[in-house]
Amino acid sequence: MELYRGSLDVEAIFSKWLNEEKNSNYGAYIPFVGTIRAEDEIEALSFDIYEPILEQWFQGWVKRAEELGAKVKMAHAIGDVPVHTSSYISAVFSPKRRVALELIDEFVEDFKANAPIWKYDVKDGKRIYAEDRSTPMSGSGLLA
Amino acid sequence: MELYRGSLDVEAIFSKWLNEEKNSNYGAYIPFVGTIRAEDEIEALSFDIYEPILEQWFQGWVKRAEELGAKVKMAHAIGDVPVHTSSYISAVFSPKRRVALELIDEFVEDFKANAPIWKYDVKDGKRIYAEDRSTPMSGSGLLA
Amino acid sequence: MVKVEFLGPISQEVLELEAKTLADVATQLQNIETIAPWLEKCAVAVNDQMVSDLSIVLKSGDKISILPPVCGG
Amino acid sequence: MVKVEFLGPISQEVLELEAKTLADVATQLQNIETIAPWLEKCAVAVNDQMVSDLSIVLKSGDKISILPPVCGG
Repeated sequence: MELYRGSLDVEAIFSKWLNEEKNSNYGAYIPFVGTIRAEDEIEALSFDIYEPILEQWFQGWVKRAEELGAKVKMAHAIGDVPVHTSSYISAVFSPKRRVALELIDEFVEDFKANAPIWKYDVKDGKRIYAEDRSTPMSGSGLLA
Repeated sequence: MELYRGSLDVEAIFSKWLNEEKNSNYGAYIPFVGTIRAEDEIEALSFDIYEPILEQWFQGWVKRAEELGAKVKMAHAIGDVPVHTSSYISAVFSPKRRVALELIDEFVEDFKANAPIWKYDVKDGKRIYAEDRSTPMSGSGLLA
Repeated sequence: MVKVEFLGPISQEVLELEAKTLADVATQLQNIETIAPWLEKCAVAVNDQMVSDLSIVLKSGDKISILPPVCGG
Repeated sequence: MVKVEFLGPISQEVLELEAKTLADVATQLQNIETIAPWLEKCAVAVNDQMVSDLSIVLKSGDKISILPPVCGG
């Protein structure tokens, strides 16, 4: 897992991961590259991350992938990420394509639902919590 | 659609596509990178392609993707591709992740089933048709 | 004393509370006007482990994290 | 005369045949010992369009392609 301040260098991360697994004999490599869309007059999105629990969440997926003979990787931005640049890349490597295609879907969806990351719109330099687009993590409401 | 003689330059193709869509305001970019696995003592795989029908097949997917607000791209190798190098890359760009995740799966699976490409194992410099791993295209048996 | 920290968009400094179980923490947080509305949609971790049981026994120095709705990517 | 070309692993040069419909082509190919076993698993294109109907009427110069099982990627 890799966290970077500001926009991700997509080409560098793609190549780094490709080269890390160059000789691992995987047949399929599927990265998912998330890019900030220009919409609602935002200048950027901004992210807070709680790293200890993100790391645990990620290690759960490392184990899950291992059981399938596969490998997962992930990079995310912290702080402001201007529109048309990238905040998030995840990837699956696997010997066979079916495992890779299914795993990248589940990995990205679970990331959206359960990774401890908070998103803010940046407008006129102000940070506004993206409440309408956020999802309560599983187990929410325990203290209510 | 891009056809290359021999192994694909994965990093160059990934970056080229990324840059082509840099300002298209897509939120998700999912490439699928296929790499030749070392197995069964092969030195390489080798590919024949019938381009006119591959181009038509691909244009069908371009249209399909367009209807979903998405874009597909594809590159494939012709001739010999040594183990641990890449023969095939396809990709989907889309505003939203669900469309991209579903489309890359369908696109890659239909490619496997219906793209007019023939695969050969290369062993001791000899080309052996990979009959056991090949699939009859839809509509097969018409002349039997 | 246990520490309660509020993550992401919740504007609340770390609190120090007396609490024997997570249920004690719940009761106290429900009484804080600015925090109560968040509780319905927040998940909870104790010492960085996600938890789902109010009867968990706490010891002095434990760290409780309150995690509001997320949206990575 | 129509031209029949065999793609990928089928070792057969282009054939020139007299045929009014695709059914005529089928009959003639079924009689070629080295080709007949392929037909069950081959798809067919006429002038680079995939086809699924034996009654298609052919004209002189049409190109018929025989496509054996595929495996790209």
